[in-house]
Amino acid sequence: MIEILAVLGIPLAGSLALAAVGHRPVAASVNIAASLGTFVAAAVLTARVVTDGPMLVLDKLFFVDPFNVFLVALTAFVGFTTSLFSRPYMRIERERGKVDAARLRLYHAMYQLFNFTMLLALLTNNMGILWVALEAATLTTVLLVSLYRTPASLEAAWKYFILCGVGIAQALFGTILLFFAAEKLLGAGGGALLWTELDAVKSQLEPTVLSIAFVFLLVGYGTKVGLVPLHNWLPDAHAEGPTPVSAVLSGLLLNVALYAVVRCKVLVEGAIPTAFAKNLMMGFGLLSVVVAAFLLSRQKDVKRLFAYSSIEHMGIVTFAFGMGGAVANFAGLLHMTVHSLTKSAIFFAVGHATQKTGTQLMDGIRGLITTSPVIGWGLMIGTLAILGMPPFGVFASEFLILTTAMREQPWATPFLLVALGVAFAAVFSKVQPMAFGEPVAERLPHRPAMIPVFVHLAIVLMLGLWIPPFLADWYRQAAQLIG
Amino acid sequence: MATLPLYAQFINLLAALLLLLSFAMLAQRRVLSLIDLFAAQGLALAASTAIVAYGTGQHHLYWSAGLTLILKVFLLPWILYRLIRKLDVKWDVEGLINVPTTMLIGIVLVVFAFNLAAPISQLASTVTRATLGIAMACVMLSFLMMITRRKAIPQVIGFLSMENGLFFAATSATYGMPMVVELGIALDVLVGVLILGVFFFQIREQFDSLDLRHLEKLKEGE
Amino acid sequence: MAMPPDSTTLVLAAISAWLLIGALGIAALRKLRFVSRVLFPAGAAVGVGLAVAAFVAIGAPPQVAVLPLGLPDLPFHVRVDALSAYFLVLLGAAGAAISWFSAGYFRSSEGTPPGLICFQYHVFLAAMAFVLIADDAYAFMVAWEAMALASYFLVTTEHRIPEIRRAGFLYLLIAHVGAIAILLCFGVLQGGGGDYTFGAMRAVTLPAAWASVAFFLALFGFGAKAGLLPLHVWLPEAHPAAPSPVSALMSGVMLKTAIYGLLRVAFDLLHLQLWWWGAIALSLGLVTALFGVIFAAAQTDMKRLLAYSSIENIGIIVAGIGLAILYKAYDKPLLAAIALTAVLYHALNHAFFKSLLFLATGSVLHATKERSLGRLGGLIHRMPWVAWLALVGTLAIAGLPPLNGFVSEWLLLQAFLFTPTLPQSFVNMLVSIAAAALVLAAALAAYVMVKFYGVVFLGRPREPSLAYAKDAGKYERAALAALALGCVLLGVFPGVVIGALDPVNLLLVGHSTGEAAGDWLLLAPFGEDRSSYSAVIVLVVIVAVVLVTMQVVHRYYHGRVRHADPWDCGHPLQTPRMQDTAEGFGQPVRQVFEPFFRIERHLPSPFDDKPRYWLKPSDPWWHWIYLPIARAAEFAARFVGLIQQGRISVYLTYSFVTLLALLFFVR
Amino acid sequence: MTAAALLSQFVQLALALALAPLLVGWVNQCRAWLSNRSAPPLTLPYRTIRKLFMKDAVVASNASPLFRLTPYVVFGAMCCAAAIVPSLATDLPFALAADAIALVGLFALARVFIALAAMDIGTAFGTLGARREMFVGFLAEPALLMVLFTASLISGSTSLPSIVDTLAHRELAIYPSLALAGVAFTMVSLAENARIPVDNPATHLELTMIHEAMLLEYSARHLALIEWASALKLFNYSCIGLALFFPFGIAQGSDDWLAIALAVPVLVAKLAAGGFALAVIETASAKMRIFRAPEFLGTAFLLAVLAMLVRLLLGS
Repeated sequence: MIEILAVLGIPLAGSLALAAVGHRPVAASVNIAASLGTFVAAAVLTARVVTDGPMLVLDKLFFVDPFNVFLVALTAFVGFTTSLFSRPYMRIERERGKVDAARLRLYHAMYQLFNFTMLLALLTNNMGILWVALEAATLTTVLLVSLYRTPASLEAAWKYFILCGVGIAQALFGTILLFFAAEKLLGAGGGALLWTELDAVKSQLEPTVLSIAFVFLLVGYGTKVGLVPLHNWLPDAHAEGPTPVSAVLSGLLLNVALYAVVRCKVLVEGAIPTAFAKNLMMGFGLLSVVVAAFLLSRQKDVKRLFAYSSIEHMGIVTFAFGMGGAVANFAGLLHMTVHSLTKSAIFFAVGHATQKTGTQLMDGIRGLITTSPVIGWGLMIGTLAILGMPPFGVFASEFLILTTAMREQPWATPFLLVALGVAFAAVFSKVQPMAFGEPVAERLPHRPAMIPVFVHLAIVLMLGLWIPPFLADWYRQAAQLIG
Repeated sequence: MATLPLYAQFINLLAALLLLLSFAMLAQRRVLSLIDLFAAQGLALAASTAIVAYGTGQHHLYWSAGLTLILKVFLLPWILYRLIRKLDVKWDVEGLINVPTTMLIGIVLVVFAFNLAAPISQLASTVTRATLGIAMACVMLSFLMMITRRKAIPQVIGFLSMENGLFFAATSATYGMPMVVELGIALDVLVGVLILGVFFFQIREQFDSLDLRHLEKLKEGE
Repeated sequence: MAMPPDSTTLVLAAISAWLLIGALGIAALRKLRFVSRVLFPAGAAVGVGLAVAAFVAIGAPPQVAVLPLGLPDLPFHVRVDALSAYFLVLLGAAGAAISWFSAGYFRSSEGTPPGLICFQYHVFLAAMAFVLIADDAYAFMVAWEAMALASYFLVTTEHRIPEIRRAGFLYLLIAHVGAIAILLCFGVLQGGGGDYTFGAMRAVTLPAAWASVAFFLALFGFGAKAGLLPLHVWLPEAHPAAPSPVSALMSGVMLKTAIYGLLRVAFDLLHLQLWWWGAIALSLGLVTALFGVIFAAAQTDMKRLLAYSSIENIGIIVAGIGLAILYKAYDKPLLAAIALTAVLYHALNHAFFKSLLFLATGSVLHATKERSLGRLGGLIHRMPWVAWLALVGTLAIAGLPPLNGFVSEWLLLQAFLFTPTLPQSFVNMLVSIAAAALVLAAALAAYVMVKFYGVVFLGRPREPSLAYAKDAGKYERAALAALALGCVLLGVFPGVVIGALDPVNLLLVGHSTGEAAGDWLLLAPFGEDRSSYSAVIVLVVIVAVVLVTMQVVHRYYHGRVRHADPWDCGHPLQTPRMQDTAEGFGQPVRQVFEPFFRIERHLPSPFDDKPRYWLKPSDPWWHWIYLPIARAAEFAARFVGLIQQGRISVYLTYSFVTLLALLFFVR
Repeated sequence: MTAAALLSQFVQLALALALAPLLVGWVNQCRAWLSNRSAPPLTLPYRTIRKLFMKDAVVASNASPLFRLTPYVVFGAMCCAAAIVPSLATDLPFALAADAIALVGLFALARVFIALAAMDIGTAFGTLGARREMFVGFLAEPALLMVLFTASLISGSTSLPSIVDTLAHRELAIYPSLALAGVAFTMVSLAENARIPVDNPATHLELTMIHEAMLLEYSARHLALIEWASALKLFNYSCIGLALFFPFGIAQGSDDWLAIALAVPVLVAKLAAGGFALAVIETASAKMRIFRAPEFLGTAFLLAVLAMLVRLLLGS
């Protein structure tokens, strides 16, 4: 109870405070402090849930079960490490004149607010609030993406806003349909949008309505997840915003949107006896993986490259959740975790690399390992990890997903094989010369923040070799919940 | 149908009006008229919400109706008007597809939406269930409008009109969502429009125009 | 009396020791002396220990252990049985020699700091060892890919050179695609039980169709690592790019892990073998062998030549595996055991002589800074140690008695020949023709190795700078000598080796090669009256005749020698450039096998100021498979790229159409 | 392994060493007759060898020890082969050391050494010879093995004594496979022994020579050993051919002295006939261009494979 309030309150308060005081040198530290506070609160909340089991508080408004608490902890953690990274990064940006004090004020306030909306989306029990929070997350990130006010960033932000706005409007329609179906059973009072209540009666929900509702919800939230063909905003937004924002977009927002999809899927699965929802998710997931893999090979901008890689990985997770079952769900959850950690680590490294070379174009980035071994190795290892090279955790989840697919959905494996191969070729052929080769670089005015990169990668490495029992239990319970 | 209570008949009437307004917006070429139509749609929405509240005794819907009235009939159109005046936008709104074709596609969409909604409507407990199809049609028509418009402001109006359709679905088909959700949605819409307003200025500052053709630089195809 | 520690513990200890050495390397990143004089020799010692421990374990019953690592429901299972122990011996022995060589080889001028090389090198060793003992799919895959990664970084040591980066990329890409195939293979093998331990896979009875899928996925995946046609293209790129000890390790040992994997899947995890798998593997192996050796003949870079020769040897090994499968499927366990023995033996032999030759090229490379055969020559005078030790390797790889390469080829031919009429006449003929192809490959290998040795070490130096080449240092000499000794011993005492690896046959095909094979003097797997070979007698007779002749000649005639210029055939100008070049030496093979090559040729016209003839044979598989694939991928990417036109209306239309389509579908 | 067996082994080896130059002389003589020349004496090869042993060895100044070691190794390999090929008796102790396949390996060993030695001096002709020799080798070796395989299919053994035992004791039957294999074997032998039409042992014309090109730098005792080894090679090939296709008269067992004694004249007679046949072939055909050699040897290979398939199909 108090933990939930803390988890939500700290970022909200931080946001207001940062907005109120304006940009001071201390703002970045306040940002870090608020993120740290959130993380601590989330950790305490996690500990509480792990020991006491799920909780349902504040007039059933908030609900914490193993599924979302793990995402809360992850979100708070990556939010914290990103704030660590963003301090030197934004300082360098400011010194290079890309942002001014007013923008930094906006940046810090919105950063905290964005964290707040994501945590709210995760913690709420109300499908309506979930929608509201996701829409709010879109709004805050639109402002973050357009922070530089360059033509490209405006274009990206505009597309992001319109596409996600429209997309998420479909999700609202889906939510209304859900409400429409549930209201008959639960009454028009607040209960009909509460996930816990819906979950209890899901088998009695009207299948026709639910299947249509799921289409709207999937198209809606799927836009935010970045499922092909709804993904078009994603690379633009990732590439044009400040790198810390790209990191949280890729690492966190996509996860939260996928969380919403999965929550809906659980209800629909309960209501519809056929494999309708499964097939839909598998189809979208597979399409995303394949299309993203091919698009990867056409990239010239390093951040766009990794944005497409996020689409690919979200496709894999969606596919896994689509398959369902204990192993696939477990793998999907693991993949969400490791993808978010790895991808944000990559963006941290990429951020410093682009600052060091002054360009986001990959042709201009060369020989990082020679000029700046930490950044170069960070990028190299991160890339290998995200490409599913053992012993990193991404491989662990891909292992489970692929072997399960081979058993349950053998038709899908050729696509996965081709897509993973193409993606590997595309990404690695581009990252290799950036890390290796003849160096091109200038000095950075501040020391890069590489600790977050290596902390993330270390965790990912650990997850590939050894998943702590408590985490494993946690995944198992969550996988069970997803069904 | 004869047994339908009077208020329900009114609602159906307003629903038809909403649909008509959606078509009108789809066909409208001038920005200011578009805003007027949007305001009219808001008014119809507020009225229908109030009638539902009256007819079913769902008192929180009065709040919704009031909120709609303030937000969609006064506040948003006012903001848009101000924006247009400040931005000094040209009057005509070019579409990507010509109007008759758009209308034809619109009709097809309406048929599709009705067909889709028909089986669902049968299940509803509310008297105004038939309106679900209209709400869905409104959403789709707004979607179509967003697709066919080349300028930023009409696109945003399309977006808002879609919100109207959704809201109509929420009130008429289900007697309204819980209040806290509705407040949240309203807040989001408002903030969204404000942000978009800021955006218009920035876009115009950068591109000297609100034409979306300038926003086509980020792409993959050659 | 305390029980000796079981073999899993020992192997794990060796792996940990290697990892520890690697970690120390990171700690001493730029301390070259410490790394080369302490860490690499320590790694070699661990290798020796591993080989000894594993040798003991070959005959012992399987040992299993579970490590507290891995996935929650799938901790790392390890198991040392005869098969893994045999390959561990290979790894330990070859690895030890190569480590010892590395102690003298690595210098500060390499592109990567020595400590980092040490780290990558020992992780590579440890990963290979772990591949061999892994007993569940996850542990196997982790080790497998760690091996690929470590070797990738080793290959790209000189990463500033674009060709090396390209080679590294190609290598890792093919390895990764292969790994995915292996992964899917395991997915099939576990048969729906959801248990990924090899133990569970052994217990599963797959229907024939699924078993075939699993086998061919394994053949594809392991074939990609081994360099089976048409997945071999990375091999001639990556091996020359890597520092020589790494090439030796990759070619000598890493390729064998793929063979190990294929054996493990085909014989241990799959419970049935179908004859047509064997036929396909056999054909593929022989095509690979022929192709590899024909291309080796055309090479002008000494390491590329050796790389193609590795392809050839892998082809021979895979052909042997195919043969063993064929026999197993037709329920002829003795023949299967012989074929398998040949496979295992050849794997071991190849580890020795190919490591030896790669290391020798490393010494040559360090002494001359030259890899191109066209600029070498006459090194036997400057580098006698390397040259004479390399001669042993050359004769061994050329398959000449009484060295080791001959023994395994002999055994394989025996297995080919003693086909007591298999039930299908088609297979019968296939086997006969395969035998012919094998002989052709072996004969060509001799051709190639004469070219290699003759051009590098014999004749006159083709460049003046070669006169300053220095012989290898003492570490390098010792390592080369150890490997050469290995080649000789493996060649002279085949019976002992075959006796020692018999438990592997029992494990995989359930039949022993029998008593006759285990005699130290005589090798006669089917009995003396059918075929026999005794390297000892051959060696003794030849040596005796040589010694006696020398004695007689020198005693009864005079031993006077006069030195003079070579005979100039009446043409007074004789330059070293008039010797056959590598291109020239390969010319007959190119001519005979013209259709296999894609040749770019430049013939100078009579009016050229500086007439220069050159030709570039290129691998046709690039043009047949890889470039079309690359082009198709590019086309697909361009096509997919078209969907992203940057227009928001179009994007909205996608969303809208998706929505409508799905709604339509639902309805 | 009894002392008697060892003794008969040495008798066979000694006989081979002694008869080999004679065979060369005989062939040369037959060739001379057939081409209407006056024949050199039969003992010319012995005299040549003796003469060469007497001379001072001239070694190129940049020769490595490998160059000087090679004649001994080649000679040793050929002696080893001569000990193994059953020319007089079948059950010799050394015969076990190598079956047909290993025998081919021994020949290859000699070939590789001589090619390496030819490259050692670094003259254009040496490398040219080495290249051509290896070229002929890789074409001839598979064909030779195929021939041996065909024979081994009949007897179920690759061990030459067993093949001889089986073939010698069969009832008189027509083996079309053996006939084909015989033709192939003859072609291979011609190529392997540097005979017309592949090579010409009598020529030193630079553009066409193969075997002689490799020996240009050898002189005196080294050359003598190599010449002797070449003669032994011809002898060995002849004996293999005889063992495979005319196995009659070879003594069964190694301690039946009477049979061995009887085998000697039979062997000499058979060799004389074989040598004459060789001379006829050589006189009747013309030397081919070097790049016709693949066709020639390819034909041999094809015939050998055909022989094997015929054997598999017809069982005869």
